[in-house]
Amino acid sequence: MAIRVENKQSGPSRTNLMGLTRNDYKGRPTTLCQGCGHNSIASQIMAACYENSIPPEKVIKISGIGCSSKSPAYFMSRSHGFNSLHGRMPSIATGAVLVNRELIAIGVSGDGDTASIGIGQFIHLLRRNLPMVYIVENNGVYGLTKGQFSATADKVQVLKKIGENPFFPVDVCMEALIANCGFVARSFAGDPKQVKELIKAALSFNGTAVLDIISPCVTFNNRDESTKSYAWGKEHEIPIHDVTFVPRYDEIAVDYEPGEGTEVELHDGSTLMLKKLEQDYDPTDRKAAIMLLEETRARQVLATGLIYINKDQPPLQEVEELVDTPLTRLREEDLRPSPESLLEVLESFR
Amino acid sequence: MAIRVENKQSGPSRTNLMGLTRNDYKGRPTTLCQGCGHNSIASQIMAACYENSIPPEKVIKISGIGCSSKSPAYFMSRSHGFNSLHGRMPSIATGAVLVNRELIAIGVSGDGDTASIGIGQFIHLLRRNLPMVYIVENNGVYGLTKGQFSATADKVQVLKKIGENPFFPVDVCMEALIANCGFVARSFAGDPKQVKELIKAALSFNGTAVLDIISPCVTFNNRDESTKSYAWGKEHEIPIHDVTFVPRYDEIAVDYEPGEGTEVELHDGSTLMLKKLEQDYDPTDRKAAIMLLEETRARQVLATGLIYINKDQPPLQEVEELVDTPLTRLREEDLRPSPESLLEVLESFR
Amino acid sequence: MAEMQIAEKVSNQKQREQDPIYNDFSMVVATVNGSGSQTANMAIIRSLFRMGIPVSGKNLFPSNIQGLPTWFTIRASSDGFTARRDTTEILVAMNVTTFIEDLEELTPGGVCFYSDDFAVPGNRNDIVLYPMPIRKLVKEVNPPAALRDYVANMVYVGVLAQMLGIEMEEVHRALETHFTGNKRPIELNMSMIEAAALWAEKNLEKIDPYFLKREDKTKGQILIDGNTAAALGAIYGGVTFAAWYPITPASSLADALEEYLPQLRCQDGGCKATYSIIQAEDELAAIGMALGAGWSGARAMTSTSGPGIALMAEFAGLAFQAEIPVVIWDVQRMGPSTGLPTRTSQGDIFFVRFLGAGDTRHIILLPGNMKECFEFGWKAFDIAERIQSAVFVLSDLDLGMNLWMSEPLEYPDQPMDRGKILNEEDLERLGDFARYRDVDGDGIAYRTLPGTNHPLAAYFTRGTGHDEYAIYSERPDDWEANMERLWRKHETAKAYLPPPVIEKMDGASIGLIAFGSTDPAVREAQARLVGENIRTDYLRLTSIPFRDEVIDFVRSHEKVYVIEMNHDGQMRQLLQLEMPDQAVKIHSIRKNNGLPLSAGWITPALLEAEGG
Amino acid sequence: MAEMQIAEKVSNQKQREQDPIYNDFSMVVATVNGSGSQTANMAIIRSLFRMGIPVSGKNLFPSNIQGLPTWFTIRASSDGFTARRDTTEILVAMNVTTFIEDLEELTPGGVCFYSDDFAVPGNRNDIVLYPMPIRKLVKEVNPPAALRDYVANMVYVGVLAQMLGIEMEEVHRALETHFTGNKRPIELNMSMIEAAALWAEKNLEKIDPYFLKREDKTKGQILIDGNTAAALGAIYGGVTFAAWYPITPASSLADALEEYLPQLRCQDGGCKATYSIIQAEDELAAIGMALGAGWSGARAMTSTSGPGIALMAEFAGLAFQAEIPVVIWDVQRMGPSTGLPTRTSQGDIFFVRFLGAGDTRHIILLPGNMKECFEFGWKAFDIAERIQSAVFVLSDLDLGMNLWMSEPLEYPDQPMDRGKILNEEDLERLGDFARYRDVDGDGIAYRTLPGTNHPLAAYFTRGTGHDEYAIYSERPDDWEANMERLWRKHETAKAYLPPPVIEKMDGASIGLIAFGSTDPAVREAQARLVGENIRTDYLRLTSIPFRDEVIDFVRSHEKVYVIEMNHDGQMRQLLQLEMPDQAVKIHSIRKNNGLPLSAGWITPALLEAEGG
Ligand SMILES: Cc1ncc(C[n+]2csc(CCOP(=O)(O)OP(=O)(O)O)c2C)c(N)n1
Ligand SMILES: Cc1ncc(C[n+]2csc(CCOP(=O)(O)OP(=O)(O)O)c2C)c(N)n1
Ligand code: SF4
Ligand code: SF4
Ligand SMILES: [Mg+2]
Ligand SMILES: [Mg+2]
Repeated sequence: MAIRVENKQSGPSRTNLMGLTRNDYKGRPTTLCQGCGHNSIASQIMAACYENSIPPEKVIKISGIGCSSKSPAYFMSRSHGFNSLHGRMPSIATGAVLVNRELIAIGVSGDGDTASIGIGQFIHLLRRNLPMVYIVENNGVYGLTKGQFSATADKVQVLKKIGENPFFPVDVCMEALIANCGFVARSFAGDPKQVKELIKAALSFNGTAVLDIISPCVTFNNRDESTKSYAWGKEHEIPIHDVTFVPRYDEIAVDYEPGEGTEVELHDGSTLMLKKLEQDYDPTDRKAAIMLLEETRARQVLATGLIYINKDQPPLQEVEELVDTPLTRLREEDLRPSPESLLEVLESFR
Repeated sequence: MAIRVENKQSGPSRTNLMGLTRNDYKGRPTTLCQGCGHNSIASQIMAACYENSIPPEKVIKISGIGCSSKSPAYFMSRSHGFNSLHGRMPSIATGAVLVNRELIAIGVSGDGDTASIGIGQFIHLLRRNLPMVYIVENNGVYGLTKGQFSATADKVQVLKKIGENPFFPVDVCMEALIANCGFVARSFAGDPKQVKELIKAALSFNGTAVLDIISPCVTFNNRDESTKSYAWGKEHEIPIHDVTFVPRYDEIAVDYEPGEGTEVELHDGSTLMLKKLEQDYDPTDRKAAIMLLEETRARQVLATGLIYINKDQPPLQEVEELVDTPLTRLREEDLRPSPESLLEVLESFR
Repeated sequence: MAEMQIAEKVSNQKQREQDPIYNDFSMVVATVNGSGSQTANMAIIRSLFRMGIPVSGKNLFPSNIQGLPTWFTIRASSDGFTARRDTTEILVAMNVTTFIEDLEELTPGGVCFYSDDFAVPGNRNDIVLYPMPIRKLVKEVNPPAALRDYVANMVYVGVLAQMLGIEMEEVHRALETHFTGNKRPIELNMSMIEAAALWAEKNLEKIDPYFLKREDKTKGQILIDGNTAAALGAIYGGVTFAAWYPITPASSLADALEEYLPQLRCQDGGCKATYSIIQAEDELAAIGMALGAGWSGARAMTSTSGPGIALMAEFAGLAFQAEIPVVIWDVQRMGPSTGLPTRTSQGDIFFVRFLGAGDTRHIILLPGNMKECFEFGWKAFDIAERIQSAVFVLSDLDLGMNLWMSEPLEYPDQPMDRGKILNEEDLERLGDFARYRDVDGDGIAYRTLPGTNHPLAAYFTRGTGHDEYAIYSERPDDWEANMERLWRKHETAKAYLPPPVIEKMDGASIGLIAFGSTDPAVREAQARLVGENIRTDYLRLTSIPFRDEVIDFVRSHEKVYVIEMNHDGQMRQLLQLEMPDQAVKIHSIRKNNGLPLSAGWITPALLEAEGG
Repeated sequence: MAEMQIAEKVSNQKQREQDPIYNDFSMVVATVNGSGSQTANMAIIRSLFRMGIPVSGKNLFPSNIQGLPTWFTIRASSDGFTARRDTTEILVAMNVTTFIEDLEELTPGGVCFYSDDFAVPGNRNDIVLYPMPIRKLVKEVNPPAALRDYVANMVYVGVLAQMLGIEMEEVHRALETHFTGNKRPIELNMSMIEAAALWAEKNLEKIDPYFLKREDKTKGQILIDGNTAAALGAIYGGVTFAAWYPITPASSLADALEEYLPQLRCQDGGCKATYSIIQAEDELAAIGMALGAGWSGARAMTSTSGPGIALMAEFAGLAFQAEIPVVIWDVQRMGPSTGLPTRTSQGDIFFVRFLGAGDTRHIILLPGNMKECFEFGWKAFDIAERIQSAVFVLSDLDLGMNLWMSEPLEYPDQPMDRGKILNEEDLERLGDFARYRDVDGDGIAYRTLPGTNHPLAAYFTRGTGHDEYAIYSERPDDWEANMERLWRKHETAKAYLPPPVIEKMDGASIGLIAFGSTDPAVREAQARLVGENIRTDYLRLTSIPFRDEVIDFVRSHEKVYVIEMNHDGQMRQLLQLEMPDQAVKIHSIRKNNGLPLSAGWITPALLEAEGG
């Protein structure tokens, strides 16, 4: 059975449930290189938001610094954006979202931005479980500064100018897993359908959702041997399941037999359907997830899909026990205690 | 059979192979609280260096900021020390050791210093595999700033002033493991013998050796329920093996039958003897190590010992292909190229 | 009796016929930290305060947790001078390791109460010595073993009460306050105090001139520290977000937020928070979070000290350039670098003013007392949101962590100023929105908050160059136009900043300029200088950039002295930069050794400068 | 032919009888970045240089990788003026998106070579237009498909060679240099160039006045960028450690280290490194590593730009306080914040000078040309080790990344100065070692290196207060004494800093002060001002703190103008602070829009200031 969602929303002149067209999700013209993986991911972000009928005005697009981090300018101009500092997007996100719990935060970062300068903020963001979509556009190099190794570069990776990378790569998904992140996915810019479905799922997850997306840098790191190239990805990608997102308001239409897949219900009532492919994989098993990463790294394959999901961890706004109203919308009466209360306090200092 | 090393060096008036007494390894009087775990670890550092006959002048003691980071002042006054900045000891170490490959670096840090502000530098240090001993004196709190939660505080941990910690702890050993660190150990300040043997082994390891030592803060985090308290440690410690270090120049004296333990030969020819206790544990198996940490965390026990060892990774000075002479000892002739060479270079700019 | 002998012996050598001195001394309690003397010291200071005697309490503590020398100074001053005093008239010696040194510092004619197991050196025949049989007295009262050391401190409370004349009832009330009515500890401590007082009455002969007596000079006043006042100010300023990382001497500001927010800002019965306080992983994250929150529309703040400020430099530049409101408290300690974490200084002025690469400049507020810590606590948000920039509040360890007598904190006299924000209706009406356009000619552009439900609302925030629509631009004219507007904006800011506090004196020949925690010392010095026939006008700075009143003050005086606690005379230099034509007449009086300034130092320094 | 028509048509409207102008124009090649025009531009500039014509090359590029407008400016100046010129006489238009705008900027009487598929607007009848049939010519030569776009750039090389008179032999040699003799690309590119030249010869009529002809004014000189010169300087200064993090415009400095170190500093046949270069994970780590290395005894450095400097603030303070030698290159770009990453500025002066909490102060070197980039490259280590402190070298994007003609770099004229280091024998002889004792009275204490094999060698390094033996101390007198020594030391430093470069002019009435990359523009302005009857003396600063020569220069002039590229006149302010009594006569001439300064801007600005 086909998924109806897709059909309903296709066609450029159509509108989504918000009454918006695809055009309403557009950004400014990209200034990235032609063919850059980041552009393809930006397209999928727009598609996911359009198809999920997310009001662009509720979205904030945040990023650090890098080619990847520029891309928020190239999607959804009707959303507030913040291209902040190199490696510091997590802290900006934390403040921005906590004070307005109704915002939907889409963070876009690079591998340099997240795994080199930013690994500390990344880990601490995950510990706090701030609700946001955190996309790492992973190309193994610093694109914007012209092609130096980043911390995710493979140990044997070779760059033209620089030679061979001698250091062990940071595995963004592994870091996320051991920081107890509740939504860990890996994908490939050359697999737009999967990217889109995963972004949709991430948007429905109430907690930090990490997507480590291999996003080739066509200018500095697209040689066939590079594990961050299109060619390598095409050849070595092994999806661990087939991912389909079904929004809350849609009938679930399953195109697999019982036992051939799992359904994960997300916080907002939508469902993620994970159809079994070659092997059985249970994305709710943290240890299995860790082992998957260990093994696929050793075997040098690109396992993609939803690697781990755990919906049972409270997001930060709940830990903080915030009022339901966004803090930014509280009025003076809510925020400034009464004159009498001050007199009482003063009494205690006498 | 008893280990002869121990016997030979006991007695305060004796000297080690360097002709030095235990006194020669002393530091200034401690200003830490009485009973602080850090003091006990400092004693074991002195003992290990004395017993391993390490010339104190070859040692550098480096640290960040915190009670733990102050402790280098309280051991081995004949070694250069550097109490640097909060969370930044790894970078200081990298520069200091690379330019003088003969130095033996002992780094002392706290859990706040390493896992909160310093997690980024920590991970990147490990990726580079700089030869040094990296001790985390882990007490789950910021001691020096009077008892706030650090990033290693347990999720349920309670502190008097602050209440319950809602966040998932950073596991220093797990971070080390997934950063591909070749020497990962965990110990407990209340188990001085094991601490000492592990430090000795770490000193003989040519690469970054991480020791995550639970080191109770008696002033701010020593309530019995705290997993960083003496009481909890005493009750829940489960050594994964019995650790004995045998220096290069000593006969190996095994006090166990074949099959009851493992011997690990270290880079300098000394040997680490790991006697099997309850379960079989193979510290050369990275996956097993990861699983051990996952499981003991879940079971809330304190598994101590050498969790992982891998001697086959080149240390940074080899990756950098440095000359054998410490760079700091090169003379002007070595460092300043000839006038002729400059003329040649200039020609290329014409 | 051994004790009496010593007191007797010394007294024999002294002019015991001195006139009594009432309510005017500086007392130092020398202990080791972590020994629990804080309760005792608080009991004393509170008692004096409630006896109507002006007091201040300053803790000189080491940068460790337990076992090192600590000195708590209580100054009683009938004249209301509460600055640090250079001389110590009364020493309570509880720390054997510093005993000799502490004795040496005692002023001739001074008094020493000491634990009777200390060996008294023979070289001070010009003081009065009172031994205290601490061990013996504690044994008599016999507190639980775990509390023994702690309760031992009450011995000196009792002895002092007896010998100086602290009213026992006030001591009791002080303990009630301290233990918020909790009976058990109150009784235990009181029994120790009473036993000690009784012992002193029986065994010590009063031969020193220092007495306390009830006055009426603290009525209506409060006793508070600056960090608590600042936190309260922020709360009454409607803080919705604070991120911080522990650091001395700023931590207690965040502690106070955590303490008071739940009780003052609970909503609907109190279980849900109208604020969020995050202990960040470091200062980079702390200010980043605050910036994110400020951008999103919160009243956002962070608090730190020198090393933390250093880590905030990059984000501070972003706040300036991207025009994001955020409040940053810098409770200054002694630098450079880690410096002396538990000593005070005013050394971050230059660093904070220019914090950020390029031509970054920051607004600075300079509270000089408890009322201003509170006032600037709320006002800083108004200014930050109005000007859309970072506002730094420079306090220091002395102001922040020590106890100050103060007029009651004043409830905000203005409604919150949220600055120029456009909402859905505004956008609909205007039909266009350019984030960085100077619509009003004051340099301040309008902003929208994320989440504003209008297709025109969004703009793209960045630290890079941009045009009026916030679109990236490398055009030279765009850059220049934006920078000019930013400067215009910071010119506008002056109107929103607190004015300096100016006090003129008839016949004044010179002007004094100071700021922050040195105020009491400056005032006391002024009084002393009058005695030396030097009359001074006094301007206390409360903000940077300098308002016109500051310029006028300098212009209208022939000579101006800038008194400050840093090595370089940083504020003097900033003033000189502002007024090159006045530069030569602006002089520096500066001292920076970790101790709060004293009139005893300022007065001769100024006399010397005037003489030379 | 269509092409001829346009050239003809325009020429009809112009005064084609103009005198020829030899070797004096500014040419802009407008392209998109990532299109490979760099080879073409380098070929042109090298050919001119080798024809003996003074040249400079400045690249105005966007902060992205591919597809945005980029302008490469080549200035040829028989008089040797190589600053940026405000006017463009020759435009090579290869970017259709900026074509109209580029045309507008062309000076009246100017010349435009353009791709013949661009639509020419009708509004410029005052210029000469030469179309280039790029597509057609490329098709004729038929390069491999992958190289097509790249080779297309050679068309303008060929056309320009023909029309301006660039010697074809020099073009060939330039390509040989560029491709280090690699035949295939040389031939391919030459065939394109020759085809284009031939086409131009046949089809274009020369109707503009601009010509090139061989001169003899570049003999012995080199053509280099400042980052390369700096890296070479560091290498000849014996750098043993460098840590860095990529950032525009500093990255190419580290690149040059990586490029030249292996060939210049190989030991015993070349396989082992006498240096270590680490690409750190960020700037905090980069400077931390450099500090660790400097402490350990290395000649250690790092290089970065504004945002990186911000992240280095805490460690910079530590270097000052703990007295650790380290060299930090700040290749300045436009700030505040991320600012304009690919535009030049001199805006970090204040920030760097006061980088660190408390009373931190830093030594700054200010190279003004390629020779000084090299010289300060090695000298910075000598100063850092002698003074035991951080030494910042402030370059900028223009100096660092653009091509400058220069006298050859000069081999160091002094042996390395490793400063005051005690070794084993020294310690044995002295019998005592106090790390922070001022033995010689110059404020500089002796240090030992880790690993020194003597029981007295060790000391404990910290950012906290300490006594002479480096032991932690909170004593007020220890703190003050150490700070006084540090200030004495920084006073001593002046003697080791490069002196300013002073050039006097007979009859000069005013003094100009400038520094860094603005030097050529200032000189050119000086020449122009002579034409306006204003004669000027000129002092070029090369270091901070200011040496006596600077003070004397200011004192001995009635009026001084400080010319700089930042918004606030930061250097002017530093000078005023140094000399309050001279403050009023120090004036500011400043411009900060991302473009290198030009004489065309300075001259009228100064004239106006003088008139007003
Ligand atoms: C503090 C700081 N240091 C350095 C830079 C320079 N810089 C800009 S982007 C970048 C790397 C970006 O790499 P990555 O995050 O992988 O993004 P990509 O360009 O590859 O998408 C660097 C180092 C900066 N902007 N800020
Ligand atoms: C940049 C900076 N921020 C904050 C501090 C204050 N500070 C000193 S020690 C410390 C925490 C130390 O905790 P930990 O590393 O766990 O050491 P412990 O005292 O527990 O041994 C902090 C936050 C500092 N010195 N520098
Ligand atoms: S340089 Fe690489 S990462 Fe950057 S835009 Fe181009 S292809 Fe993408
Ligand atoms: S406060 Fe805690 S960590 Fe610090 S010295 Fe005391 S016991 Fe140790
Ligand atoms: Mg990247
Ligand atoms: Mg700790």
